Amino acid sequence: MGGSSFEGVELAVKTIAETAVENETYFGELDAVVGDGDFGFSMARGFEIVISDWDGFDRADIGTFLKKIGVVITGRIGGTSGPIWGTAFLRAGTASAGKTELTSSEVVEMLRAAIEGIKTRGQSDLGDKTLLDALEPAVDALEQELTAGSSGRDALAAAASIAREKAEATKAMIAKKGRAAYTGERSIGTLDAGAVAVAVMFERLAEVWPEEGA
Amino acid sequence: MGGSSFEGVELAVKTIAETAVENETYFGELDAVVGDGDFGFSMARGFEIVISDWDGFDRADIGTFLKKIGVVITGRIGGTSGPIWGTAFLRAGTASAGKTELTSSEVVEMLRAAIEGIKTRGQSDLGDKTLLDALEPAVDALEQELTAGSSGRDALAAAASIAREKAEATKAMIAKKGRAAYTGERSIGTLDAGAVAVAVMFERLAEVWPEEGA
Amino acid sequence: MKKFVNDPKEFVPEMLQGIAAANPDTLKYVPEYNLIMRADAPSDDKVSIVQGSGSGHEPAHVMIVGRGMLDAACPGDVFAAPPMDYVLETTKLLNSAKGVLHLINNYSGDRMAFDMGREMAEAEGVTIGTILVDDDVAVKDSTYTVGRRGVAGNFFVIKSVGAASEQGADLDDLVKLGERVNSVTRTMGMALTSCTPPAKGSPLFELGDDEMEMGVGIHGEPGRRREKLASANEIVDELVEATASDLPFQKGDDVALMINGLGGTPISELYLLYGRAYDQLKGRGINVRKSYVGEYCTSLDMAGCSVTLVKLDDDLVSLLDAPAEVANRIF
Amino acid sequence: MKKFVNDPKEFVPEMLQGIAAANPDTLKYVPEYNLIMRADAPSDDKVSIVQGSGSGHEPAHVMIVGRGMLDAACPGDVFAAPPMDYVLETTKLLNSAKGVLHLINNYSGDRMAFDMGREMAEAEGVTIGTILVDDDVAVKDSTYTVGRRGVAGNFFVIKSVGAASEQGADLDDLVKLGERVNSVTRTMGMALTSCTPPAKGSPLFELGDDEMEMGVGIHGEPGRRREKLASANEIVDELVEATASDLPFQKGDDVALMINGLGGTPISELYLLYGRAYDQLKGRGINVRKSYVGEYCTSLDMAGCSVTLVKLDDDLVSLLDAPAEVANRIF
Ligand SMILES: Nc1ncnc2c1ncn2[C@@H]1O[C@H](COP(=O)(O)OP(=O)(O)O)[C@@H](O)[C@H]1O
Ligand SMILES: Nc1ncnc2c1ncn2[C@@H]1O[C@H](COP(=O)(O)OP(=O)(O)O)[C@@H](O)[C@H]1O
Ligand SMILES: [Mg+2]
Ligand SMILES: [Mg+2]
Ligand SMILES: [Mg+2]
Ligand SMILES: [Mg+2]
Repeated sequence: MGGSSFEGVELAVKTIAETAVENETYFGELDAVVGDGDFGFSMARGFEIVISDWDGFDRADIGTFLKKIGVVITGRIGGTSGPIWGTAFLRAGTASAGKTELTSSEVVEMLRAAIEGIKTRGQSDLGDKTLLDALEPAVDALEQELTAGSSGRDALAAAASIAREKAEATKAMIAKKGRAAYTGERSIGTLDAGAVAVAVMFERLAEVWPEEGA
Repeated sequence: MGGSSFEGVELAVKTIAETAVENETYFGELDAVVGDGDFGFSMARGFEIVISDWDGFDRADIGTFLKKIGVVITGRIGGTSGPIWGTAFLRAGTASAGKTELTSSEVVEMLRAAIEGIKTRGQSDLGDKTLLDALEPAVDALEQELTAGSSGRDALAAAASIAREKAEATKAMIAKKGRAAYTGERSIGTLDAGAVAVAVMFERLAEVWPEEGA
Repeated sequence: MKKFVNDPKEFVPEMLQGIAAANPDTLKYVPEYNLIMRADAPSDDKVSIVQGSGSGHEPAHVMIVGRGMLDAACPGDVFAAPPMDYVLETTKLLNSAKGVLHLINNYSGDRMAFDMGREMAEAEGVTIGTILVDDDVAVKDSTYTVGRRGVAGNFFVIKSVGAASEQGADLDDLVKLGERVNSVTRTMGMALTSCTPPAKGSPLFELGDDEMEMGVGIHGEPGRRREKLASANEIVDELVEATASDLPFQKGDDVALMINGLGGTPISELYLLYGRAYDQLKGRGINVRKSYVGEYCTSLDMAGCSVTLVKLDDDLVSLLDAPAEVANRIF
Repeated sequence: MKKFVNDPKEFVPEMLQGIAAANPDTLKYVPEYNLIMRADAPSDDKVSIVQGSGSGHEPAHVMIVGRGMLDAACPGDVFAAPPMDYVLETTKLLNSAKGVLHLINNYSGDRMAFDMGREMAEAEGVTIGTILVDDDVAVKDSTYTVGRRGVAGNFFVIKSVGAASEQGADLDDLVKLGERVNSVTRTMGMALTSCTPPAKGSPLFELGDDEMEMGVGIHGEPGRRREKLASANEIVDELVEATASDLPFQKGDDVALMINGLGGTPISELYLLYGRAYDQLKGRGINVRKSYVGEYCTSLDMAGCSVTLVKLDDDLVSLLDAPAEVANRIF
């Protein structure tokens, strides 16, 4: 079954953080094409704190833990990414308040809450050429797999390949949100940095997720 | 005999002016290596006026004519070249005051006066890596040839080859005057722009000077 | 990278330390929030005016904190709006009985950070007013829901509300004033070169020797379109046409004309551009009453410029003429 | 060439037209002599202060003409001292019963033009005083008979004699004052890039991506030596050491510290440099009493900086604090 223990949540967060830090330059280059190049730098500055302060976060329950992560992000990450990713973690924390482990449907609910948070904060939706265009389809895939009874690892693998596919698909889109939107038609032909970041993170998660679930 | 009629003086001035204008870029490049690159621009801006106002200059006598040229130069050419070349023409004008043609010895006296003017104005002398290092040897050669009875054309040819040789020799010198002096040892290995200009001018004069004298 | 940098991560803090060191009597630096604030702020007799924005636009905004201008600026990293916490903590630190005014250049990141910061500060009892600056005509408003960008024109909003706040104006009046000034301000910019963020170490985009980018913003993002490099006059004429025809500015209007340098263009060239812009406006019967030539809102080391026009009335002129004192100074 | 230019021959005149257009009430432009002068000059109650120099150093000197600074500036073409006639005619136009003060940066061309101009103006009955500025420590005085160059430090000479002349000081006193200020002023500059004169259209010298030029002047001429590109701190430390050890400046001295940009370096980087220079001086027990950060004397679009130190006393501080009004302004 594809639920998640507290360790599983920690593994997910740590993996996201490490991916952000290790890909600072790559994510920055992606944002530079039609954006302003700060995406990688912003994410790395915030998530490197998540890693350095790792042991100190209050782990009373999953919700508290995720909110603490959200606070670090809104405390250090600027640009659009701070509010976007910060809100995502805060909403996920609210959705998982009081819990010390999550069923597979609770995992999905939590991710849906994060997505809703991003949409409200960003006044954005599918089709705007943002990370949402990779994140939401990936979560849809995750849900399908989990309800079909796949293991967490298999579900993540499926989500990852969808995320990658959709991230690639942002190439054909015209940006309607974010810095890239200013270039209008000229944004066509370039990948959305946030969407690619989401894909890379899901791929890393699928790799590190233990066979026997976490 | 290698004296000079008024026409000869006019030919000489016109040739100098045309050379300055036609070599604006080249002279500028030479000055750019260890200087500030304005030599060509400065000379061209002044001598193009000499050409455009050509017919209007007072030709009461050679001295008056040369002083008028000097006034145009000090009126428009800046940098070091304005005072240097302006003084040269003014002193040459004083030396030829009242004359309507010049004997070969008067030609040499006039040129010596110009050289003295440059040295006083520039507080400079042979060996400072300036136009003097080409000009004075060239005038020495001119004098020798003329006293030996050579034609003006032959004398100019001799002066031109010496000027060229000495201009090339400035490469080995260290600049003690002018902008180039600030680079000290680093000025070694580069031609002095003013010296090269003098060489080019003598070469042009030797070409245009009529066989039968002018 | 031909820049003066140590560790790129320290670029912004080291710059802020320099500003503080150069203005010990008038400014205070709070490292935790990239915060440069007036040493004498907040005062309960005066609305506190706060600006965020990313770094890389200097002198905007950290070098225009001072009497008659901003009370505080809490920039984010280079080209990144400040984290929400910076906005929240700055707002709380600057809290005044007359309230706090948030000046926001219209970008998603800035708006989100200030929205979140405002919500939380208000929850803690701070009264907050907000002005959005969006003077950039290069962005076709209709097409993109993010709306127009706030660029060099923000100077005029800051200067006017800064002066009015010194005269004791209330928060609501300042918001109205700022919105009014923003509504009569138009800017269009262009780039001769890209710019190099310290952390990236290479230009954000490539521009050929014979190319220029028209309609750029102030974050090194590409502009409206790329064109063949043109003469100074051709460039000015296009920028003046774009700004003047947008409001539109009309025959007989009094205006402020700003030629803003984007960071790498020397002031000699900016004055050359000013001369042409002035003639063009004169030709249209538009009367330049106040002039601003120099760097006001830059994009790091980008060579380029922007033209800003502001429709003036006597009230606005007196606010622009009012005394002000900032780190960005000659003497 | 990534510059705003029309016909390169018109670069200087078009810039001067822009300055005049932006300051119609305070400045007058006389095209024949590239002359920018105070609209209210000359006055028989005040010594007229005149500066020449080449163009390409803006805001020096055409943009610092005004009350409390220069009465007139008659620059030559880019990097070329003015023709003698400009000096002569400007001096005659500015003639005052109290005399005319010539401020000359120490270069052969400038000295010759002013020598000739002075001779002829004096012959026409003008009383003239002369101050030579030579603050550049990069030039080893002994080795080269041309002596040290006048660079960014000239700002302090201009500001102090400008203020004193407004207070009615006589020509002789101004000459003494200017010489005194020059004698306690030291500058050293360096370049990260070359610069491009409009008429040349390409850089004056080539500098590799990993190279820098230490000890440059302000005319794009190469400097003392070429080095591997270093960190901002290493660069500042060398410039501070070179200037501080030259006078020398000692523990307990009060100084003015100027970080001058050479044209292509954004002010964000200049403040970063300031912070380091301030710390270095503090470490030496030298007390920075006044700060100047920005572009004061540039070399076209060169990326680079210079550090200037001035030993202060109370008299000098009050002259530096005195009001002044020039085209180079923020508001
Ligand atoms: N309004 C929005 N809603 C959701 N995601 C957004 C929005 N705007 C931008 N993004 C995402 O953020 C990424 C850029 O982040 P960042 O570089 O921090 O923003 P910026 O520099 O434009 O402020 C984009 O690639 C996109 O995926
Ligand atoms: N003191 C001097 N006396 C004579 N000639 C000089 C002197 N200084 C420079 N020159 C000549 O002038 C040339 C440079 O002229 P120019 O570029 O106008 O001077 P700058 O730009 O240094 O003011 C040099 O190549 C040299 O031949
Ligand atoms: Mg970005
Ligand atoms: Mg030269
Ligand atoms: Mg950004
Ligand atoms: Mg010169």
